[in-house]
Formats: sequence, C-alpha cells, structure tokens
Amino acid sequence: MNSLLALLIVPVIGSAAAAVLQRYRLVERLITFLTFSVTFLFLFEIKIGDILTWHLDFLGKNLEMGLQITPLSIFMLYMTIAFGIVLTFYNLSERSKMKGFLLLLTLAASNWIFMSTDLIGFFFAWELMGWSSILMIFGGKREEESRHGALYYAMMSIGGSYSMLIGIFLLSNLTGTFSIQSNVSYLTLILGLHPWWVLGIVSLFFVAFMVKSGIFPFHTWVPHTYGEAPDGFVPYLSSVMSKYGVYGFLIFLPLTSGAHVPSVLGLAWPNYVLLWFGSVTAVAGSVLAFMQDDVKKLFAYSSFSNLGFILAAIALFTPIGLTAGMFHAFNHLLFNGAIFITVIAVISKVGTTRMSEMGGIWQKMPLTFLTFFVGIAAAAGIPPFAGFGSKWMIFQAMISHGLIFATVLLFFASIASFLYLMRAFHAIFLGQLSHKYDNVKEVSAIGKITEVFLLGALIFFGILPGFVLDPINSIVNSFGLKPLPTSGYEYINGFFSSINMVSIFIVVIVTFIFGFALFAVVAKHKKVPQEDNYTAGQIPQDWNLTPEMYQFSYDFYEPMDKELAPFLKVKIDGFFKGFGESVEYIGEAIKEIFTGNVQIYTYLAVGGLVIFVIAGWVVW
Amino acid sequence: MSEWTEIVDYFRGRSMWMLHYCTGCGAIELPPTMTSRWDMERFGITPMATPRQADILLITGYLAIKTLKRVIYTYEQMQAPKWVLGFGSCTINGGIYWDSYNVIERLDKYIPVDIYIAGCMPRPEAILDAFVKLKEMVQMGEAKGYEKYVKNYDWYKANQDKVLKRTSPVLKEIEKVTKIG
Amino acid sequence: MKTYNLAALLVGVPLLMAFSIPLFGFISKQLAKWITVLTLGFEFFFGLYIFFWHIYPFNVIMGNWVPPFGENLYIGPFATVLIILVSFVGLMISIYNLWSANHGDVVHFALLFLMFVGGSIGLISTGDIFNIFIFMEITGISSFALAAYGPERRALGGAFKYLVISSIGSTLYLFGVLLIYTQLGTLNIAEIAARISQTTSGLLTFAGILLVAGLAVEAELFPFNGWVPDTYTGAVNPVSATLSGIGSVGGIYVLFRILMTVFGKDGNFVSTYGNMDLMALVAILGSATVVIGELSALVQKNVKKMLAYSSMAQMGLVAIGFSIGSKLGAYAGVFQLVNHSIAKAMMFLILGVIVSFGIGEHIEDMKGLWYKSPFLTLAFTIGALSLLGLPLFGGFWSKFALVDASIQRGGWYDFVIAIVLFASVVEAFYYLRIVGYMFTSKPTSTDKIKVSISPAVPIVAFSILIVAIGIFPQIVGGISWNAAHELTDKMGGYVLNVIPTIVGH
Amino acid sequence: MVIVEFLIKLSQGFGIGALALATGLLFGGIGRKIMARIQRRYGPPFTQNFMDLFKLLSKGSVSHGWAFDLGLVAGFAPMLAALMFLPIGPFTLLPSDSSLIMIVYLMMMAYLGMAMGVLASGNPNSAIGMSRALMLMVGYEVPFAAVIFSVYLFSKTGYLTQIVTQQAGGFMNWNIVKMPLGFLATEIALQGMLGEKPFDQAIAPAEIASGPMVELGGKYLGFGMIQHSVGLFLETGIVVDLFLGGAPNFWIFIAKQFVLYFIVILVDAILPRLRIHEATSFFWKLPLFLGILQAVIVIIQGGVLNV
Repeated sequence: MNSLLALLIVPVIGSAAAAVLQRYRLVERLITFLTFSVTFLFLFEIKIGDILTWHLDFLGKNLEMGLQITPLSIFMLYMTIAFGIVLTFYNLSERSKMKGFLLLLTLAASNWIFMSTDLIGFFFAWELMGWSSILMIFGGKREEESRHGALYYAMMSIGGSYSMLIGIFLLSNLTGTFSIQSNVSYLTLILGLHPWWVLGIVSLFFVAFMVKSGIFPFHTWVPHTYGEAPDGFVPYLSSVMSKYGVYGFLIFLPLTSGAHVPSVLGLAWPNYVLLWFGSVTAVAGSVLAFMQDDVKKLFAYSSFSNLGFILAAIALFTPIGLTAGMFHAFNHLLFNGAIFITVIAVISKVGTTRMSEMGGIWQKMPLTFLTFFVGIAAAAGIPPFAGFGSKWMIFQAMISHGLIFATVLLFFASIASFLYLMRAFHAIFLGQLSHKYDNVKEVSAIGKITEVFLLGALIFFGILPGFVLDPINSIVNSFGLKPLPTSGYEYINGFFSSINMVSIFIVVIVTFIFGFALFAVVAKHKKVPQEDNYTAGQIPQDWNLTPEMYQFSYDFYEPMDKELAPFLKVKIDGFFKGFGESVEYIGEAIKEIFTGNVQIYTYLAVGGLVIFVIAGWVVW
Repeated sequence: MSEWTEIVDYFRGRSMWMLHYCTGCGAIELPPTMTSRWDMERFGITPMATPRQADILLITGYLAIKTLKRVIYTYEQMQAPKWVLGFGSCTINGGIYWDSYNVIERLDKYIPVDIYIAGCMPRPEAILDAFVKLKEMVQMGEAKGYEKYVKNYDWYKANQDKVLKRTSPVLKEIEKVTKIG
Repeated sequence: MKTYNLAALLVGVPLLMAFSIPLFGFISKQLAKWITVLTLGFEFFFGLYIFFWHIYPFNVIMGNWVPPFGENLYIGPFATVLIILVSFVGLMISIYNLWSANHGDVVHFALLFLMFVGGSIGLISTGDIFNIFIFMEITGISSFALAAYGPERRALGGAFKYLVISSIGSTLYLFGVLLIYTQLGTLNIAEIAARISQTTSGLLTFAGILLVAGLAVEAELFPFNGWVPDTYTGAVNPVSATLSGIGSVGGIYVLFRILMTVFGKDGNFVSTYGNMDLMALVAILGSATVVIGELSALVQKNVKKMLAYSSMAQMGLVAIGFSIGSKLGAYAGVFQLVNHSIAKAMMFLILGVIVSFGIGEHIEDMKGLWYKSPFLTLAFTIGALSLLGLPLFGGFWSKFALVDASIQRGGWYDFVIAIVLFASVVEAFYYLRIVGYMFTSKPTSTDKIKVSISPAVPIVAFSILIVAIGIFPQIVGGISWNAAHELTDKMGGYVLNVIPTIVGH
Repeated sequence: MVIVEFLIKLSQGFGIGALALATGLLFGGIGRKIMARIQRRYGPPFTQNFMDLFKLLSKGSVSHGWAFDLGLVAGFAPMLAALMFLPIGPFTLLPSDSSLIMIVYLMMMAYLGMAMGVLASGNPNSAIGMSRALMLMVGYEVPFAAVIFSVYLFSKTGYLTQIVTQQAGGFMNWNIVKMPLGFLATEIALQGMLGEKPFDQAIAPAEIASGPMVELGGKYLGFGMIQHSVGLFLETGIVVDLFLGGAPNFWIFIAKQFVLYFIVILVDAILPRLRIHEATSFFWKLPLFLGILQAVIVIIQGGVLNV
C-alpha cells in the first residue's frame, strides 16, 4: 500500500473498527492508540517530495486530486500524530467520554489537510475534521453546556467553511483548476493587477482559518467549546486542531510577500493587518484568561492567546518570523499538551472544573504537579524549557521591523500570561487542600509514563531546540526564504544574539544544586501541616474554619477588572449571540406563515399566483 | 563549637524582630519607641507582621482568657529561638484587673517570660532598657525561656488547661510543640 | 428514435399489481405487503437494467402511433435516474412497511402505496403534458388517502389541507396546459418544445406562470407549500418518507421538464421563452423557500415538523440548482434531489422506529438516543450530515456542485448562493441540535431499542448508499451528468430523440 | 581541561554570587540608614542586613511540605543563574549568552519559583500578596520591555556586553544621553521592580501581614532576602549596563548602581503606597508613554534593521 494513502486509510479503518467495538471501552481506546501508532510508523516510510495523484470524475470534469509531502506538511504530520499517540496513550487509563472513532476520523482529515495538493481534497478534509470534532464535543460532561459549546463551534466553523467554499470556487472559476499550487501562483501573478480582488478572495479563506485557530474577532467559540469538550479531547482540540488554521495561513501567506502591495514598515499591509489581528488576539486571550475561574476556559483563552503569537510571527513572513512562528507552534503543542493533560488528570480526580473549588492538589499528585509546573514555566517562556526560544524569537522578529506597538502588546500578553498561569497554578495545585480531596490519588502508571514523557520533552526540546529548528529551516527554505544560520543543536540564533541553551541549562542546574546544598546546610526546619498557618492568632478549629474557606483563589485579580473594565465592554461574543437570537426571532415570525389554517394557505397560493401574473405577465 | 554558638548568639542579639501583641493600653507606648525620638531600629529591632518571622513576642497589657489562647497559639507558631517580653503590670499581677474573673494574673504561668517590664505604663525608655537587657541576655546565652517551655511543657499545659478548660494542645500534635527548631 | 416497448411494464406493472392487491389481500395481508415489495423490486432492477445496459434514451410507443400523433413514454437519462431513485426509495419503504403497516386497512394501504409509486413513475416517464396531469391526479389521490392513513386524528387534517392545495395546483396546471393547447394544438412535449416559439409571447408567459404555480405545489415551493408541514407531520412516518422521497421528486421533475424542455431557450444558461424568464422566477421562489423553510425549521421543537420544513428548504435548494440553467446547475439539482430523497426518507423512517418505541417526537425526547440505540443515532446523524452537505456523505458533493454552479453563473446568483449558504448555517444549527440531544444527554429510561430486521434493512441500505455516494460521487455523478445534459440541450437531449424528423425553431 | 575550565567558572560564579549578595545586603543596609536619616532617626548600622541574614539562616523555621522548600530554592537559584550573565564592570562570566531578554526571563523564573513556594504554604495573605505582585509586574514590565526593545534597535544587538561596549568613550556616549526618555521610564519601572514605595503593595505588612512572606521564617525568609538582595544587584546592574555605560571596574560599577538605588530610596522615603490598580495603571500611562516615545524616536532615527 502506498504510504501516503495509508495515512488516510489506516485511520479510517481504525475508525470503523472503533465504531463497531465502541461498546467495549478499553478495546476502543486500545484501537485508537494503536491506530495512531501505526499511522506514525507509516510516517517513516514517506519522505519529502512523495506525491500521489488520482482523478475524480466530478462536476463533469476529470479533476486531478492528490497528496504531496512538503517540508511543512511532514513537520505538521510528525507533530500532530506524535501528540495524538501521547494523548491516546494517556486516555487508555482515563474514563472520559471521548469517542475514539471520531478522533480517528479527525486524524484522517488532519493528515489529508496537511498533504492535500488540491482545494477539493483540502475542503473535504477540512469539513470532515469539522464535523467529527463537533460530534466529539457533544460528549462533554455537562450536557446543556457541551451542546451549546459544540453548536457555537459548529456555527462558527461552518460559517467559516462556507466562506472558504465561496473562495475556492471564485478561484477555480478563474483558473479552471483546483490545484492549490497553481491557484496560489496565479494569485501571485495577478496581485499587481487586481490587488483588491486577490485580497478579497484570500480573506474569504482567512476567515475559515481564523475561525479554526480562534483568532480575534472569531475567537468567541473557543472558551465555550474548549470549556465543555470531553476532557480527553480538549488537549487535541487546543494543541493540534488550532494548528490547521496556521497551516492554512502558511499556504496563502507567500502571496503578499511580493512587492506589489503598499507596505507599512517594510511589511506588505495585508501582513501588517494580520499581524495586528494576531497581536490583539494575544492580548485579548491573555486578559480574558486571567479572569476565568473555570480551568478549561482559562486554558482555552491561553491557547488562543498563543495562537495570536504564532499568527503575528508568521504574518511577518520573514525568515526569523516564520521560524519563530513555526517554532512557537511546536512549543505550544508541547506545553499546551502537557498543561491540558495534567489539568484533565486533576479534573478527573476532583470532579470539578472550577478552580476556586480546588487547591492543594500538589500534596496528592506530586508528579502531575511537577509536570504542570514545567508546563507553565514553558508557557511563560522561561528558559531553559521549550517555549522560551520561540517567544524570544518572536519578539526579535517583531522589533527588528520596528513594530514597537505590536511588540509591546505582545510583551504585555506574555507578561499577562504569568498572571493566568500563576492563577491556575495556585488555585489548582497550591494553597489549602480541601478535606473533600483527602482520597485523591496520583494518576495511574500510564498517566505517570505520559507525564514523565512530556516533562522530558519539555526539557529536551528546551535545551536542544536544534532538533526542531532544523526541519523548520527546511520549511523556511521551501518558501524561498533564506533560513537562519545554524550553529549546533543547542543554539537558538536570532537577529540580536544567539543563545546556547545547554549552557543556560547547566548554569541553572548548578545554581539549583548550590541552592539545595545551602538549604540543607543551614538551620533545620520542621514540617507542619497546612492548618498550622498564620491566622492572626485565631485558632482555625475554634471558628470551624475549613481549608477551602482559607483558600484565596476566587476573583484572584479583582483589582485588575477595574482597570480593564472599559476594554471588557467590547463584547464580540454578544454580537454573535445577538445575531443568532435575532435570526431565531425572525424564524419565530416567519413560522407564523404556516398557521395550519387551510384558508390561509389557499390565500397564499392564490395571492402568489396573482402577484406573479401582475408582476410577470403585465409588468415585466 | 562554643565559639560558633557565641557568634550566633551575638548576631541573634543584634537582630531581633518583634511581634507586638497589643492587647491593652500599652500599645500606645510603641509608636514613640519605634519612631524618631527613641528609634529602636538602631538596635536592630524591627516590628514584624507574623509570628513566623518574629523573635520577640511583646505582650503589652492584660490578657483576658480569650486573648490568652491566641497568645499561646501565636507563641507556639513562633520558631526557636524566641523570647517573650511581658509589658506592664497587667502581665505581672493582673494590674487593675487583678480581681477580674476572666483576666489572668501572671503570664509566666502559661508561657515562659524572659523579661517583665514593670510599670503602668512603662515609658519607652523602660522598653528600650528591656530590649537592651534582652540583647545582653541573648548574647550571654541566658535567655532560654523557649527551652524551659519545652522542658516543662506539662506544667504549662496544666496551667493553660485550668483556665482554658480544654485538654487538647493548641497545635494538636504535641510532639511538634515539644521539639525545638 | 430508439424504441423499447417492453419498458411500458415500468408503468403498467405497478398499476396492475396495485389494483390486484385486494385479490391477494383475500389470501393474506402479509402477501399484499410482499407483493408491494416484489413489484417495486422489479421496478428497481428494471431501472438498473436500463441504466447499466445503456438502453436509454428510448421511447415507448403505444400502438405503433408514433409521436406526436400517439402517446409515448420517453425514458431519457433524467427519467432513468429518477425512476431508479423512486423505485429504490419505494422498495425500501415497502420493506419497512412489512414491519410498520400493521394496523387498520393494511391491504388498501399497500394498494395506495403501490399506486402512488406507479403514478410517480408514470409521471416521470410520460411524454405528454396531459398525461402528466393524469398521473399527477393518480399520485395525488393516492397520496391524499395515504396521508390520512393512521390512527392519529391530525393525519386527517393534514390530508385535507393537502387535498385542497393540491387541487388548486392541479387546476392551475390544467389551465396552463389548456392555454398551450389552444395555441399549438398538441399535447406532446417534444412537439410543443420544438414549436414553442410560435406562440404568442404574452399568452405563453401566462401559461407558464400557471404551470409554475400549479407544479410548485408538488415541488413544495413557497408560497404554494402551505400543506407541507401539516401533512408531513400528520401522516404516519413511512408516508411522510414517501411524500418527501418520492412525491416531491415527481413535482420537481415535471416543473423542470416543462420549464427547461418545453419552455426552454438553449444558451449557455437556459432561459425560457415568453415575456419573463420563468427560470429566474423559480430561482426567486427557491431562495424564498430555502430561507423560509430553514428559518421556520429553526424554531421548531417537534422533530417531525422540523424535518418537514427542512424538506421544503431542501426542495428550494434543488429548485435553485436547476434554475441556474447551466449544465452544472442541473447536475447539482439532480444530485441534490437524489441525496435529499435518500436522506430524508431515511430520517422519517428512523423517526418512525423511534416513535414506535413510545418515544415522542419532541426534540427533548431525542435525549440520550445514543445510549438506547447507537445504530439509529448514527444513521440519523449520517442523514443529517448528508443534508448539511458535510463530507464523507453524499450531500457534500451536491452542495459543492451547487455552489460551483452558482458562482459560475455569477451575477445575482452570487446573492442567491449567499442566502443559501446562510440558510445552510441555520440548517446546520437545528440538525446538529437534534444530533446533540441524541449524543449528549443521558436518557431518563435506559431501555435499549431493539430494531427488528425489516426496518433495519432500509435504514442500513440508505446509510450505506449515502456514505458510498460520499466517498465515490461517481456513482451518481455520471448519470446525473447525462441527465443535466438532457435538460440543458432540449433539442438534442429530448426533442430529437422523440421525434427525429422535427425541425426546431 | 573542560573540567578545569568548569571549576574555574564555578569558583568565579561563586565569587560573583557572594559579591552580589554582599553588595545587595550592603545597599539594603545603607538604604535603611538613609531612610532613617530622612526620618530624623539614627537608624540601624549599615551592616544590619548581614546580621539579619545570619540570624535568619541560623533560626528555626517551619515548612509546609516539599513544594514549599522547592519553591524557595527555585526562587533563589534562577536569580543567581541570571546573575552569571550580567556584565559586571569589565567582567562577564558567560559573555556569549548575555542576552538581555534571557536575563529578564530568568529573573521571572525566580519570581515564579518564589510564588510557588509561598503559595504552597496555603496562606491567603500570601496569595493576595502574590496576586498583587503579579499585577504590579504586568505594570512595570511593559514599559521596561518598550525600553529594552528600543535599546535593541538602537544598539542593533541583544548582547548586554556589546551594549556596554558601544557606550565606551565617555559620558556623551552613554545611552542615558542618547535615550533620556527611556532612562526615565526605566527608572520608574525600577521603583516597581524593587518593590519600593509607592509600589510596595505586595508586601503590605499592616494589611496582609507582609504578603508573600507571611509564612516564611528562618532560613526561608533568609532565602527570600538573598533573592531580594541579588535581585537588587541584578536589576540596578542591568540599568547601569543599559544606560550608564557599564563601568571600567567593579567599584565604579557599584557606585553607579548605588546612584540608581539612592534615587529609588529617596522616592521611597517621600511617597505613600498606592492602591494596586492605581499602581498598575500608572505604569501603563506615563512610563509606557515615555518608553514608547523613546522607541518611536529610535525608529525614526533609522533604527529599523534591514530584513
């Protein structure tokens, strides 16, 4: 079997098997995991430049469809499937309501998206991925909310797809082909002649990508959906599925790199606009994130904030911008996966997603706690973990263009990410342990293996970023740009400086050892329980003070709300909801036509006829 | 080893952080002690906010039974080495509350007091004098009230129970209380 | 002119069997039902035979009177695809009826059902506009009775409304035919089509409007579709499936046979003779139907009524597809028609199974169906996703083609397609809401639904077909393309095949 | 050979750490003395902070679990690690990696570790203090970032060593002359970084019992103090390297640092504490405006790299 085809066929077969055997939960999960693994094995068979074409007799034409492996697609494939393996492995031990056959359908769609050479296949896979994920979200824990979340996502997603559909046909009617390659090069060709026209078409595509990645102002579905999706699926949703939009952007971004468009600060203005979309997304995501009390919503906002970083970086479409964006996409996949997997591990143990009801879990789940800690350290961009390099490169890429406002916004988002990460860290893991959770246990052995693996990956790719940067450089090369210089696996090279991550790692390790040594040498400490705490002299037991009453995590950043209140008044969510409501209102009114009274129907029919006769026969 | 202890004691005496448990009218004497006129910071004595950080527990007045409980709790939350200063007559003999039904008369029946400052009120000079005296005692290795508390915990506990009408130790785990540092 | 008179059996057999069913009914009620299945099976395989052996296009000449003098049946590509579709859907519903039709007058139900399907096949294959009227009446009368069938009182109300509106439609149609006949003196479609330009333009337009109005009743286009929600909701589920999967196919067929073949003016985009472009009129009607249908369905809480409204909206989509007038548009229309018939019929049948287990029709009653019957839920989901035009299912390709056709036509069709896509988003909302109810909520009672073999067969067959079309659109693609070709090339595709000697004008 | 080199670096690093700690503690002591004199007190001896630290390290303490311990060490170690990349006068331990942003982020890791430790204690006061500290951080880091980026653009390098080298050759070459607005913004941000009034909301002893430090005693508080002292050295050192042209030798470096710290102390002495949201929004107004204005000026002067 052709390996390219196998990447599509294997998941579909696995999906069918999982659907048939879905009654036996463990078997289904095992099939899901094995299918991901087998798909991954097929990845070793393929290499850049592999191509597979076939013909589809449709629309009265003999349409050529195909799959092709580019540096970008192979990077994406490795990234997403490997993450899928980790997630499905973790899910072997979880009792979440994730439906394996839908996940495998999503995998097939995902592989197709990354490999498709034609718009038909791309759109087919895009929609397939769309509906399988929508159905998946229906399996959330809270019925009403998960249905609402899924429908919200469905509306935005389908709206975006239709926008892309129109774009596809506007394009193919011009060029007479569905091939992505020829369409993009055609657009590049006529960009100088009809810039507005090209931008119009491209923005039809971009709407779909923005919806999928949750870019401002199409981000509103993200918290609703991530917050309610089944726990086992959320990591996939936020780590992998948000990258489809990034991939889409990368298909069309080379267009505007030509010099035919007016530029701002050496940047074609469509790129400039996209960059601002990205920056605003990053800020909005961060700000909204630190006001959440629901942990899944918090990290949903966090996720789309990071997508803002990625978009801002790739919108630059310079070597360093592209490298930084792709690198951040990879890092985001990694740390977001680690964070979400640990978060769902906690959720499955404590049975709530409200952070104000958690606290002190670190005593019960130490490994999960450590993984989460390294995850948020990476998310905050702290060296030497994965996440630092990419953020640092993004800032360099931005500032080297003199984009000071956008850079400061991004930096603000980056600092604000500390706020929401610390909030989650504190409210979930630190602080007082409620007696409710006295019986909480650490994750199972499978979970531990997953967590150790993620922990290792976060450190490994943090100190040896070259393993990611090398493939990214070949992506940059394939876009016709000159890749950044490389000087070894441990180096991150930028404009302003290059950093040796291993040396930082060693320094940090040495100082840590020194710190522990000092800690051990000086005066001894004694361990006390958490109830023995400063209470201004009050004895907690006398006041029936429970640990949860002594945990401050609700409305953690309340003073900030005052300052940001004017910005929060802009409710895009409300716009979409209001739109939906008015459609429903109109529907309510229109429904009244069908009263159930046959006389009315007769009048309608006769009235219609009379109008036709007058309008058509007499007036027309 | 004794040289090391001496050095440690010397620095401990030069850096004493104080937690003032202001129960009665004595608190009014502390602001002048801290501020420009008498400036206790020149002896390295600084007010602290929590028992975890403090070395000195300064009790500035009468102790109702209700407050006694909190004082014991706070004292036990402090870490060795720690010292108690009883401030004013009330901590010595109950002062004007000597016959009150719910005020204790002698503080050192409940927690070990290193130095009493007599007077009603003691002037800031007296407070500073006590601080200096305590410093000297610490540097000489004489102020060992906290060790006395551990050694004679049963006696202190019995006295505490008598007035507090309760049997369990304030900090629950008895072995934690009876262990120094 | 190819002739193949044996194909008269296509119309003859079902009608003959229909009227002999009471005889079989004397022997056994089961036998009556099985006769239906066998007859429709014969129809289906005959249709496949015609298709696979490439016998079409051909004529059936009655008594050696060649058209235009005699009556004829013309079975071209368009008729072939619809005959296969109608007989397949009919076959499946009749298999379903083996299980479902077990109360009341089973024998007469079988009679009416067979008569309805036979009438529909006749409607599709006849080459004479007056015979169209006759077959319309045959299907009409049988469907009124079918709609009234069942234990529920609301069926009577629905049937009555259908009766009234449908009669108006038939009358208008007859007027239209009359006007044409006064002008040309012939009822043969081919001859009228060839000589249509000889008529008075104004009168032709008037006739056209009457015809459109009359046929829009069956084709479920606004404002002539008032009967749809009540009748569909009132009738028992297999009847709703029949009306939606077979009845509307006939309506759409006649509408566009007349507009495109009879009135049509060849060009890049087919338009009609007369003062006004009736194709544009139908496009407007179609858009209005889509919007009104989808928005009305949006606020419905009764699943069956929602399906009825959605049915209306889907027919609007089909009408828009045909009315584009290009080959691609007709192709999209045929494709959409096939997908809609299969999916909607299946969904009504699933609803029938669900209702038979004492679960209501309200959307809240769908809660937790997944836990009761994953099979029905998956099948319903497949149907819904196909109607939404999502990939892996047939509907994807037809919607794809529809958008392509509209954008290729350009002009004001860009707005039409924008409206259609907006309405599709609305449609996605209400279908996914049902699916969501089925998937998310735990049911109050966890009794498993055991689906017996007879209703399972059609549901499985429909699902497999939907997925098969979704993966291999060529299954419907080729024949739909031929049908589109026939529709857009009226002389080459139709007229010359019926009357080779005629000269077009 | 590598091992010898490593050991040399290790001992040098140890020396730098000790030096920075000593300087930081000394600054703290002098700061207390200055403060006392402004308030017309005699004040503690300027070695007071050394004595305090010694006492703290020798005093008993309580721990709330291993996360508490780990957090304190994780708050202390990265700060020390960041110090290794700071050019101190002519000397830099690891010059090739002295990227400014990296130092800033390493410092943030110290805050993160510290936060982990104090929050593990489970005291609401420390949580409130930590939330205030973080909100304040959102305030001062933003103008500081604007300044850092304008220095990047101006110097066309991100290495702190090179930024220092470019300022060689007298006062007129210092960045404070070339970028006065940026320096002003930095100076205000420094006030917040060091947590001095009016930006000492996180450690409000009277309201929230010294905030994050509420449960820290003995060596834990000692570690906190070390972190603060090293942080003081590091933060003033960065500003010296950025704006005051570095220094030819260690003593001048310290002198320049002290000038910066002196300004901070003076401001601290005369201003009351702001409410936390006032403080944060203050940073988003004047200092941010100054920082961005500086960046715009740099860009207009032709600071954009050719990419």
